[in-house]
Amino acid sequence: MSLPNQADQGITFDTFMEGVWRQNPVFVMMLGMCPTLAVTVSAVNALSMGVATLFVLVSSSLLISLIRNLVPKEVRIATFIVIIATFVTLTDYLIQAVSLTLYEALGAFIQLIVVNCIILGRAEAHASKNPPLKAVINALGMGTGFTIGLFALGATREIFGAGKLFGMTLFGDQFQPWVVMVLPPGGFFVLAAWLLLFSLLRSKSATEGGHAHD
Amino acid sequence: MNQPSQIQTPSGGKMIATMVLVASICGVLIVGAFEGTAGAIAENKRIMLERAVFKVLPGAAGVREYAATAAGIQPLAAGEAVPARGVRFYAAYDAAGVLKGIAAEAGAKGYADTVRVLYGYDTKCQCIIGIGVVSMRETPGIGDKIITDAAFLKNFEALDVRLNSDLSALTNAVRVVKHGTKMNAWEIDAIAGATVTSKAVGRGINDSAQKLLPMLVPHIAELKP
Amino acid sequence: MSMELRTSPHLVSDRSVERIMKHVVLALLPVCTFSVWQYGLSALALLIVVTTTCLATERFLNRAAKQASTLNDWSATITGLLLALTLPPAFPLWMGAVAGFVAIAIGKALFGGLGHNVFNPALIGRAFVQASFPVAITTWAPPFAVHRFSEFIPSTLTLPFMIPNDNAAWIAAATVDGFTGATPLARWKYEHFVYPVQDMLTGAASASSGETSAILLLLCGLYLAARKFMDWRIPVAVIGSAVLVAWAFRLYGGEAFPPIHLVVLSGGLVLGALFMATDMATSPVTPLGVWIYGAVIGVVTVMIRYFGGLTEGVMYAILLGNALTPLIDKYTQPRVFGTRQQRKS
Amino acid sequence: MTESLSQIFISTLLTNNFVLAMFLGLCPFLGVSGRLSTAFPMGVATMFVMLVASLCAYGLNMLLGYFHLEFLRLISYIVVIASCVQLVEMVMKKYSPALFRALGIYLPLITTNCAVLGVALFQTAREYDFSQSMAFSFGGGAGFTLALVLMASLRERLQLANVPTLVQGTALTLILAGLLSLTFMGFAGLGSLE
Amino acid sequence: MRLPFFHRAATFEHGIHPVYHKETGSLPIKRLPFAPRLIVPLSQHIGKAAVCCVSVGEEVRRGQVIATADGFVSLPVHAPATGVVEAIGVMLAANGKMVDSITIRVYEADSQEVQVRAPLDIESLDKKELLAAIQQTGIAGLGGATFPAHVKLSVPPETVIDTLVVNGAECEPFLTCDHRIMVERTQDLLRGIRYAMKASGAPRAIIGVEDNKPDAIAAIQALLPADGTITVQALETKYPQGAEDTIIYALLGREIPAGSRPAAIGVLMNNVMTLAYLGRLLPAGEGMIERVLTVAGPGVEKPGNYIVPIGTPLRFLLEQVGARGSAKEIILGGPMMGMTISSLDVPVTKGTSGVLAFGAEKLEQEARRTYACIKCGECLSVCPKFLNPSQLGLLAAKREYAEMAELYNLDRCFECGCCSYVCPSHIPLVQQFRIAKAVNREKASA
Repeated sequence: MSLPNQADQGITFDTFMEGVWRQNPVFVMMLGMCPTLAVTVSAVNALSMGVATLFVLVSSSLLISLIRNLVPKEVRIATFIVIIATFVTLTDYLIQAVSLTLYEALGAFIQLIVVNCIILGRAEAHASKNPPLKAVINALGMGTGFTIGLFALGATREIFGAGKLFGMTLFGDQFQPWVVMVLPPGGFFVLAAWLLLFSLLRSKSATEGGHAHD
Repeated sequence: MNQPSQIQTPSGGKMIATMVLVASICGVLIVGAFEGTAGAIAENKRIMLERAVFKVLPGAAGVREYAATAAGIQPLAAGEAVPARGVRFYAAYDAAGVLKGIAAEAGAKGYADTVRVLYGYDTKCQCIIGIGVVSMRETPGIGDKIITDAAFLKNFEALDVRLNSDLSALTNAVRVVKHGTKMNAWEIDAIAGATVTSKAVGRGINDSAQKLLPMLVPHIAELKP
Repeated sequence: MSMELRTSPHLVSDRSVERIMKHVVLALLPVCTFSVWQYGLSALALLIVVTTTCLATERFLNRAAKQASTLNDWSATITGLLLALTLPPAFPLWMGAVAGFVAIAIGKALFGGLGHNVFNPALIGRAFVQASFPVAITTWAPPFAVHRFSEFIPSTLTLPFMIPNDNAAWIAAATVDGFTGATPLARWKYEHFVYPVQDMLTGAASASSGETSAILLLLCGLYLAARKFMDWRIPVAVIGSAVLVAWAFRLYGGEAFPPIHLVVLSGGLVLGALFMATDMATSPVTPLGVWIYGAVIGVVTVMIRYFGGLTEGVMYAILLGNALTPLIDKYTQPRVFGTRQQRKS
Repeated sequence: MTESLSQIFISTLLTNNFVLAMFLGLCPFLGVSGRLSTAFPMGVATMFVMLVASLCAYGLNMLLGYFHLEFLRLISYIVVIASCVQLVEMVMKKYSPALFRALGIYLPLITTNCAVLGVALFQTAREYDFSQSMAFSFGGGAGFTLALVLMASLRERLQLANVPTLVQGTALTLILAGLLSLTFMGFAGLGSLE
Repeated sequence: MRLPFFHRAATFEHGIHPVYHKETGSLPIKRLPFAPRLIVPLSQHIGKAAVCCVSVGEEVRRGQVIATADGFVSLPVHAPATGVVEAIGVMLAANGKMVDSITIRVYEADSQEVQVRAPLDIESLDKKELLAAIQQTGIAGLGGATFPAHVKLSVPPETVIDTLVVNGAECEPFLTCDHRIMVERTQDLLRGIRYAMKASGAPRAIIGVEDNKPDAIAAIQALLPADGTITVQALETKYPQGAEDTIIYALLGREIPAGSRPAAIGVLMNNVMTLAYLGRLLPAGEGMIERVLTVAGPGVEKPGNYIVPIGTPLRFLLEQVGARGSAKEIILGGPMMGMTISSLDVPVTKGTSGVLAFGAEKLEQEARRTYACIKCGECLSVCPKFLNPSQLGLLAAKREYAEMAELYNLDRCFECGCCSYVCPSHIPLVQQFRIAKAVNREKASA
C-alpha cells in the first residue's frame, strides 16, 4: 500500500488508469478479497458490490481529501475509519431502499466494505495527501478496477455455474451447469485461474521484451 | 487504530475539534440517509413481505404482523421486536377483510445452512396450504428443488397440522417420508435425491407449528376483524 | 582403465517408482475387469475415456512445462483408473473427461507433478465433479443389466456440456429386479434397510463401478501388501477404526445405527482404504503417523455417514487425511536412536 | 428455528467455515499462512479477539436497540471493536507480557480482519442470543485457526516441492484454499439429520 | 545349543536385507605373493602419522619398525617385506589424497622371515604395560575404522566397562574375511579377547555373529572357556548389524546415547579381525605387516580371502586374482559404506577389509531415472537411527542444510546407506547428507 507520494504531481490519465490496470486491486494487489469471493456468484451481485465499493471509495476519498489538513496525525486512522463507516452505512440504507432482493443477496458483505483494505489503503496512501479532484479521480480509477475485477469473477462464475449472464440463459435448457463454480471452492478456483491468466500474460509480455508502460 | 499514548500533545484542542467536526459530519450524513431512506425501505419491506405471504396464502390482499406468546396474541408494529418466547406470525386478509390464513416462518438446518421457509396455515382445514422459501444455500440442482419440484410442493396443498384435543400439540407430528411412500395427510413425500433438504423443510415446519399453533389457535378468533 | 568414482552406497535394491506403480495398475486390472463385466460397455468406455484424458493432460502439461514425458511412471494411469472406478458406471463420458483433466491439472501438475502433490489427484477429480455435477454423480445404474454388452447406458453418451440423458426407459427395459437406484448406504440412511451381505460381496448393489466387490478388492490389496507395494498399516487403520467406531455406536446406540457389515462392505471404504488412502505422496511417512492418518480417515468416514448430509464420506475423509498429512508428519517424527531413557542394567 | 449451541459451533467450525466457506478473514489467511510457527498464534489471537468482539457487539446491540439507534450499529461496532483490541493489547501487555510478546504483533492486524467484524455483523443479523453468539464466535475463531493451521502446514510442505514458478505465490494459496474448501464440503449437513 | 525352530537371533530395529553374495565365505584363506614394490603410508590410522626412522637406500627386514609412533594416539609402522627403501615421499592414497609413504622394493629371492621382538609374557604385565605392548604391534581397528587398538582399550579411570562386545557380524555384502578369521583363527581370536578384557578391565565378553555364519559360531563355541566370561550370540542376518549402535543394541538392549561413545554405557566394542590379530601378534612380539581381506565382485575371476602384505598396490592385487578387463568400479571396503578409488596405484592399508570390482552392468543399473520423493516412507522404516531421510532429502534438495541439522538430526546419520538402497525414486540420499554435513561443518568452523 506504500505508493509513491504523488502530491507534487499533476492529474494525469494515469491517476485514473493506475487502479484500473497497473495496480488493479483484485488481480494485482489482491486487496479486498472477502467480498471479491463471497458475492461474485453472479454478475449482478458482483457489479452491485463493485459499484457500492466504488461509491464508498469515492465519497470517502473526497471527504478525507477535503479535511486532510485539519486531521492531526494521531487520530488520522480513527477518523478515516469513522468516515468510511459512515458512507458504508449510507450505502447500506441506499441499497435497501433500491432493492431488498439485492440487499439480501449481498448480505453482511455490504457492511464489511468497512474493513476492505482498498478503501483504508487509498485514504491513507492517496486521499490524505492529495487535493480533492485528484483524490476523487484516483479513487474512481481504483473503484473501477475493483468493479471490473469483481465483474470478471462474477461473470465467469455465473456463466459456468448457471449457464447464464445477468440472469439470461446463454446455452439453452440442456446446458449442464458446473455447480462448483457458484460454491465456495469455485470462488477460489476462478480467482486463482484469473491470477494465473494475468501472470501468464505478464510473463509473455515480459519475454517478448515489452515493458511498454514503463 | 494506532493511537499513540501521548495524548497531551499541543494539538489536543485541535484534535478534539476535528473529531467533533468529523463526528458531526458523519452524524448528519447517517441520520440524513436513515431518515431519507426509511420510507422507501419500509415500503420495500412491506412489499416483499406481502409478496411472500400472498404466495403461500393465495387470495390474500392484506397482511398484519402479530406475535404469539403463551399469554395470547398481540399485534406488532413494523420492525418491533417479538417478546421473549414469542413467535412472529402474519395474519393475511382478503380484499373484504376476511381472515384468509396465517403465515409464519420455519427453519431448520439443511445440507449447507439453515433452510428458512414461510408457510401458509389455513384456519378452517387446520392444514398448511402453501410454502415459499425465504432463504437457503442448498446445492443447486438438488436441494433447490424444494422451490421448483411440483410433486414436492403438492405435499403442502393440504398438510395436516391439526391440534390434539387439549390443544397442546399437533395430533400427528409432521414427518418426512421416503420418496413415494406418503400414506397420510401429515406426511411429506421427500424429493428423491434431496432427502436432507426435504427433511429440513419438514422438521422446520413441524417445530414451528408445534410451537406456534398451540399458542395461536385458542386465540384465533381475536384475529377476525 | 577409466575408473568410476562414486560415493557409497554402491548397492541399490530393485525397488523403483515405475515398478511400484506398474504393480498397482496390475492389481487394479481385476477390479476394472469385474466392473466391466458388471456394467458392460458403459463402464469400459468410462475407464478408457477417463484414463486417456488423464494421460493426455499429463502429456500436454509436460509439453507446456517443456519437460520430459512422465507418462512412463504409470502414475497418471493409476489416477485415471482409480478415478474411473470411483465414478458411477453411467456417468456421462464428458464429465468423466472433466474429472480426469481436473485430477491431473489441479490435483497434480500445479504442485509440480508426482510426489509433490498434497492431495490424492483422483479424489480431487472426483470431488470436483461431485461438487459440479451433484445429480449425475448420484445417479446409479443397475448391475448385470441384460443389454449391458450391446448397448451403452443412455447417460453415458450425453453430449458434452449437456444435462445427462434420462436412463429411466433403459433401466425399465434392462429388467433388473428391484433396482431402486439407491446405494446400500443411502437405503440405510433414509429407509433403515439392511442390504444382504452376499449382495454386497458379489457386487449386486448400486455403487460406483469399482466399489462393489469387497472380496475382489481385498484380494488385490492383499497382493500389493504382500509384495510390499503398499503400506498395509493404512488400510488396516482405516477399516479397523471404522469398524471400531461403528461397533461402539451399534453397541450403545443400538438399532439406530447400521450393522457393521454395512459400514465395511458398502460404499468406497474398501476401495478408498486400499487404493486411495495408501497413495504414498499424500499419506504420512512416519510410523506413528500412518496409524493416526488411517484412524482419522476411518472415524471421519463413519461420522460423515452417520451424521452428515452425505451418504458416503470416504472421499472427503481421505482428502481431509491428505490435508492433515503435513501436520501429522511434523508432529510424529520418530524418536531418534540413542535418545531413549537408558535402562539401568 | 433455535439452533443448538453444538450445531452452531460445528457449523461455523466445519460446514460453514469462516474462511473456506464464508470467505471471511481472507487477507490474514493468505498473508500469515506461510509458516506454522506464526499461523497458530495468529489463529489463537484472532479467536480471542473474535470472542471479545462478539461479546462487545452483543452488549452494544442491546444498548442500541434500547435507544433505537440501529443506524449507528456499524459505526459503533467498528469503533468499539478497534478500541477493544487496543484495550486487550494494553491489558495483556501489563498482566501477561509473555502472551503479549507471543500474540502482540498480530493484534493490530486483527483490527482490519473482516472475520472479526463479520462475527459481530452475522450474529446480529441472525438474532443470536448470548450463548449462541458465544458459540458462534468461538466456532468461527476455531474454524479460522483450523483453516490457517492446515493451510500453513500445506504451504510449508509445498516449500519443498517443485511448484511451477507460474503458480507460486497467491495463486497456489488460492488453489489450496479451494481444495481445502472442496474437502470441507464433505462436512455439509453435519448434524442436520435426526 | 538352541533348537532351530525356536531359534530367534538377537537383532536391532529397521535395517535392510540386501543380496549378500557371501560365496567367498566357504573358501579358505590363501596367501598372495609379494608385489615388487610396496607403498606403506605413514598414516594408516586415525590420529597422528608415524615418524619415519629409515632413509632412502636403507635395507629393511620384514617386521622391522620403519616409522615410530608420534605420541599416544599414533602407531608404529613395520616393514611388510624385506627389501630396500626406494623412496620416502608423498604418494596417492585410497582416499585420493597425497600422503607421506615409504616405498620398499622387495627382495625377490629373500626368504622373507619375519623379524620379531622378544616374545612377551603377557600374564606378568600390568594394564599400562599391556597397552604399551599393544601399541607396539601397530594394530588399528581392522574393521575399517582404523582407530588405534591401544587407544580404544585405554579406559579412563572413572569409567567402568562391564562388557566387551566382539563384533563378528560382518553385515556388509561380499565381505567374508571376518568370517574366515573366526573359523580359521579361533584360538587367536579368543586369546585376543582375553588380552582386550584384561587391558580394558571388562569382566565379560560377548561375540556377536550373524546367523548366516553357523560354522563360525560352532567353531567359537567349541573353544569357549568354561568360566562363562566369554559367550557367543547369534545375530539376525541384517544390514547394518555390525554398526556400533546396532550390534550393542542387539546384544545388550542398550542404546548408545546420541553423540556419545559406547563407554558411556559401559561397553567397549572391537572387531573380530582386530582381536584375532592382537591375539596372534602380541605374544609373538610381531608387528602388523599384513592382513586378511576379501577380494570379490563380478569383476574378479578368483574371488576369495587373501593374506595381503600392507602396502600391496591394488593393481598387483587385482592382477593376482584375475581382474577382468570389464571392471570399471573398484570399491575399498563393503559395497554399502566403502569408497571407490580413482587409481589402481593406491596401496592396501591396515583398514582395507575388502576390495570389490564391479563391471559395466552395475553402472547401468545405477544410471536409473531419479524421481521426486514419492514419500513412500520406506527409508524411515529401514533407518537404523530412526531418522526421517525422506524429509532430510527434501530439505537437502532445497539446500536447507541448517534445518536438516537443527530439526531432523542430520548429525546422527552415520551414512549406512539403507535409505539410498531402498529409495524407489533413486534419490542419492546419503550422498546429499554427506554434502549437507560438510557444508554445515564448514559453516560451523567459519
